[in-house]
Amino acid sequence: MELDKIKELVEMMKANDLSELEVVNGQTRIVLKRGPNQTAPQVIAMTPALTANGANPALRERLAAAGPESKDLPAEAAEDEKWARIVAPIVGTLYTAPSPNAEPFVETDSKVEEETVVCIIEAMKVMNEVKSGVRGTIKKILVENGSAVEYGQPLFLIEPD
Amino acid sequence: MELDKIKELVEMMKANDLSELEVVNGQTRIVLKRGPNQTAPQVIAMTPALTANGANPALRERLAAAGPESKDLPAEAAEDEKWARIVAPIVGTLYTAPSPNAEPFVETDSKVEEETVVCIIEAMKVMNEVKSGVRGTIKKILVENGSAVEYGQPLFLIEPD
Amino acid sequence: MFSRILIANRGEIALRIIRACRELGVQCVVVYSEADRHAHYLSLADEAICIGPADPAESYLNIPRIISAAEISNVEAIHPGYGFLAENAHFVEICRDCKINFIGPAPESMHLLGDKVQARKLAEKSKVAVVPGSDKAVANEDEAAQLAEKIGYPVIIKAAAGGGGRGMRIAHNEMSLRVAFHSAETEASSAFKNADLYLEKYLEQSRHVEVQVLADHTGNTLHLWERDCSLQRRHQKLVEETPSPGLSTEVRQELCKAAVRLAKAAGYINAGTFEFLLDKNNKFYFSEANTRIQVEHPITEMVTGIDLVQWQLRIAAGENLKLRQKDIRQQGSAIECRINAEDPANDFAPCSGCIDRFIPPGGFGVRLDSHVYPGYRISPHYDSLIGKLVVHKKTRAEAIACMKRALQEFEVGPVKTTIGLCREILTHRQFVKGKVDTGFIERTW
Amino acid sequence: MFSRILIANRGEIALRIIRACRELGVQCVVVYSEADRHAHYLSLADEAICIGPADPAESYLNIPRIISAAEISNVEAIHPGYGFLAENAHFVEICRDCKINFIGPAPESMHLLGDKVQARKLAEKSKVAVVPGSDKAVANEDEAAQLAEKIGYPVIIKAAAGGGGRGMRIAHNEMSLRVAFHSAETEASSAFKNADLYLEKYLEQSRHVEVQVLADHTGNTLHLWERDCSLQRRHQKLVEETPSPGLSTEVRQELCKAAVRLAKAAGYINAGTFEFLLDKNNKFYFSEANTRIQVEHPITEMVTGIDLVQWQLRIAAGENLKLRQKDIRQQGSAIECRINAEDPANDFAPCSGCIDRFIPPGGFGVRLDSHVYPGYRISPHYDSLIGKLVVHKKTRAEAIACMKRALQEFEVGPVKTTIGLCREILTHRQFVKGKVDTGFIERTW
Repeated sequence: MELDKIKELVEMMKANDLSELEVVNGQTRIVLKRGPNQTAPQVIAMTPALTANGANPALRERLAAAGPESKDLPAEAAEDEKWARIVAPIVGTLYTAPSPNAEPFVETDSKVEEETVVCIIEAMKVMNEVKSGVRGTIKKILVENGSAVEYGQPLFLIEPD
Repeated sequence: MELDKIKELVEMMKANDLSELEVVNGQTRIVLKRGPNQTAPQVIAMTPALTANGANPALRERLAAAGPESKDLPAEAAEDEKWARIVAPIVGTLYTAPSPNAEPFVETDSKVEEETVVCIIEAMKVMNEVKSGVRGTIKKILVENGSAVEYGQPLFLIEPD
Repeated sequence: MFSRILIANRGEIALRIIRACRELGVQCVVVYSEADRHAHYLSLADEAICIGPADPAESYLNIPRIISAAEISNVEAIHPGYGFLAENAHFVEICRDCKINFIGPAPESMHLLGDKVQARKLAEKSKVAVVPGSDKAVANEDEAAQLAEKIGYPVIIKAAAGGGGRGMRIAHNEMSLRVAFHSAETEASSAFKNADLYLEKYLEQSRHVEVQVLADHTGNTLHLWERDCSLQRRHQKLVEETPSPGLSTEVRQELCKAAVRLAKAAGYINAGTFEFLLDKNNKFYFSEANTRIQVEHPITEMVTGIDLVQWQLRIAAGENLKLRQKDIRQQGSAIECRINAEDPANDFAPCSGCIDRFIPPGGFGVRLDSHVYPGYRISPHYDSLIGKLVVHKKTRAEAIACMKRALQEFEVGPVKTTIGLCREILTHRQFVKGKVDTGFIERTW
Repeated sequence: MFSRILIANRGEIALRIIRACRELGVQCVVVYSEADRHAHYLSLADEAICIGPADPAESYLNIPRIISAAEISNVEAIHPGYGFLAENAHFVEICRDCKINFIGPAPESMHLLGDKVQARKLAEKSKVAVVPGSDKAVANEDEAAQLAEKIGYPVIIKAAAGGGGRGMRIAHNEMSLRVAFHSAETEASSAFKNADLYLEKYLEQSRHVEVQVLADHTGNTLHLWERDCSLQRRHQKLVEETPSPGLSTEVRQELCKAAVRLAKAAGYINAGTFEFLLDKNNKFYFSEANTRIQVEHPITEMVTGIDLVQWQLRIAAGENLKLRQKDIRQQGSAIECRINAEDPANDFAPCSGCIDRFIPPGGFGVRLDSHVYPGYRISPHYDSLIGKLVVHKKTRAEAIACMKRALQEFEVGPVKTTIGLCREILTHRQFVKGKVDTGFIERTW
């Protein structure tokens, strides 16, 4: 094994942010590991989900799914990654329309301005308007009318202009 | 594997923030690990020492030092690695000579055959002869006359013929 | 009993309340800030709701967010734990307005006991001695100096709304009093939004002894004996024990009865603690009341066998104490060591970061209350308590031996902790003799 | 008291003994095999000596190596733990010859009680009922068949020198008896180097109830009440509790007195256990004696507050029991779950390998005796016990609630464990009602 070859492998690891590399070639075996705390190479958005195996798997799933850094499905992740998110600024009950019989504030493919109200979150009987904050097109609505949302929970995916 | 080559690998690890490196090439195996806080990599000889931080640091040191697969000092490690070891086959009190006033069985640079008695270990009043098992030259005596030895403890380093 | 409650706290006390809920069969919802998102105890609750970012003002101290979380999670009651909103009477009033039970006393008792000046008046009415001092907030520096002259130095300045040692200053002469007055005023004002200060004689070489009380809605008010918390560093408790080695049987009885009188006078309901100072002559003075569960409650649980947090829930749900005073026995001796992620070699600076190594002690006589596990990250936003190590044995000598071996087993790294200091304390001749006072740690280390 | 002892065991019981030594101020030296070289508990001893390779025959069961370790480490006594050499009377005799104290009974009592046929005779002399069966070793298959016909099927075949379920077989008819006889003979011969078998009536739907005894050199022989160990799988205990929910106060008293009579008749000194079967009609029969500390001893410690391992050392060192029988109270209810690294889905095959995740439960009422920590490697050479989870509460219902939540908190991975099965057991209607027998687990799971 030449040193040059190892050097090249190391460069490649760095460039591609690999944390571990193993090469076996006949009698030769090379193992390289990088970074003190990384156990796996970073790909897309890594969700440090709860590793717990405790009382309520349902909660764990919910937590894992609801976290602002999480994704619904790995397959969708790559696509969703392109879009910005509108997240809940407070904890409360979300309404997608100003009143039960009214039209929703926004729908998929709605064009929104930064100041456009996209939903309301009720907390302690106060209706808090949530504004888009971004100019663009709503691509996906992640929550249902009347559902409870927690702080930081993604509500809409938006394609910025 | 030349020392220079190892030095180069170490430098490379440092420069590239590698945490671990293993190269196996035929009979040669090199393992290098770098801790997050260590500036210089440690040469690790296969067996992790006790990581404990408990009651008695002295014992921990003793355990770490006495293990058959451990080394006294990293600097000596590379040199000692070349030599074979004669280890204690039983736990007991070691004598380097057949009687208090006799000459020792072996000394540094003694030539030994496989059947040469190198020391005696007393256990339950029985004197057990320990044979070299290897033909070669005694390079280092690791224990003192009359000391207690545990199973597997390295007693002698020997350069096989 | 409630079917579902919200836990408005974090860390070890959140886990403590989760445990009580599980054993009672009560569902629990725990709120958390973004900094605690990955904490393992969240998975032990029935639900966990993120209420805001790490900053406590935006999460654990934020009343609207906590009430909103309670509303969406459909709970019947809120347990505040200790710290954060636990002694905030305004929060208790809002809970009442929102028809959510608050697991603790009524806001009226909290107001009364939370204000140190009012609490002193209550004590005097209840024939419980108080330390000589001001009967109301001291108006200014000059008034403070005048009063100090009257009662004699040293004196201690305290924030009327304070707790946990914040806003406290000791002065040995007029000059240091004037300096201390200003800094205490600033600290109290920023920490409690109330700059009121009061002043009392500082009792040197006194012990801190407090009495645990439980009271139900029928007025059945019981004490669960005392805790000795003399081992403090900058008014922060470090080692607590029960029974107090500094009390005779007579003084113990008197002290505990005094606490019950105070609780009754305040119309107190639920678990509470009445703190006293015991001077060199075994005379005790009421110091302050804590209208919540306390960090050191486990030692009382160990010697009485009574689960205080379960009783907090029961009383709040309207259940009455089935116990009588004579059923509550103080069996054996219990000690608690607070394990904080602090560096004793660096003036006890809090350590944050990841806990890689965490090997807790176990075996006979050992209880550990900790939310920590290998891989836990200590957030710099909250207090540095990572665990409470408690032992319970038949005698004080056996409890000390047990605590020493448990501390020896306890491995935490790489962050620095108070484990080593606790070992030194447990080994110290003065501690072993039971002859310590509130100044012991600062004089010795 | 001894100043220095040797611990001739490994795993959780070695750690248990280290803890007792630390609290008594006795130095301890622990032996270990190469497989246990990196076990964390070794660092808690004052010294650790490697005595051989992983194979127990070359290490923990090897008398010369252990005696030699005791000699070089200059100890006054050896604690054998349980298993390995703990009930080997020959080892005790060698210790005596070498002038090393053995922490346990004299070899004579061990011989007497270790042989099941002699033990039966002792029981009859002491007016303690024994299960109908053979009075001596059964000579051969035909004799066994004849006897079985007389006492009635089902019958159980046991190795005279056996223990821990090995060499045991149940037969419901003559054919199965003949098959069972052969396999039991082979097993007994290889496991205990003694092929002697005896036979007794198999009591269906019986409970396994045992009595803890402590006796000093003056003949002061006390019981520490009973343990109910009916929850077994293939004669391996899984969940134990005290008090036994199957005993009336009268039967409990009778049973405990019977154990004391047996201990006295055997001249027993130190800690020991007398096992009984309790049939459907609450009649009890002496089954066998265990002349050592038992795995499930912690539940007795919890309800009596008495440290059994410390008393083993004290008695062996010549100290006398200061207790009288009436001082030993059974307070509250304690349960132990054995956490084994076994895969219940794969016929309880032992799992070896590295334990990466280990988050133990804690809090009020919970005790954990475990030598495991994250990174611990389970060796395939030894038993699969990785921890004993014990709870202690005022009532059985509270103890069950506490155990359930503790099991829920307990995270071990990636190896499979009995945690899940224990949770199912604790939740099972029959267990909650206290209506289980030794066949319950096998019938239900």
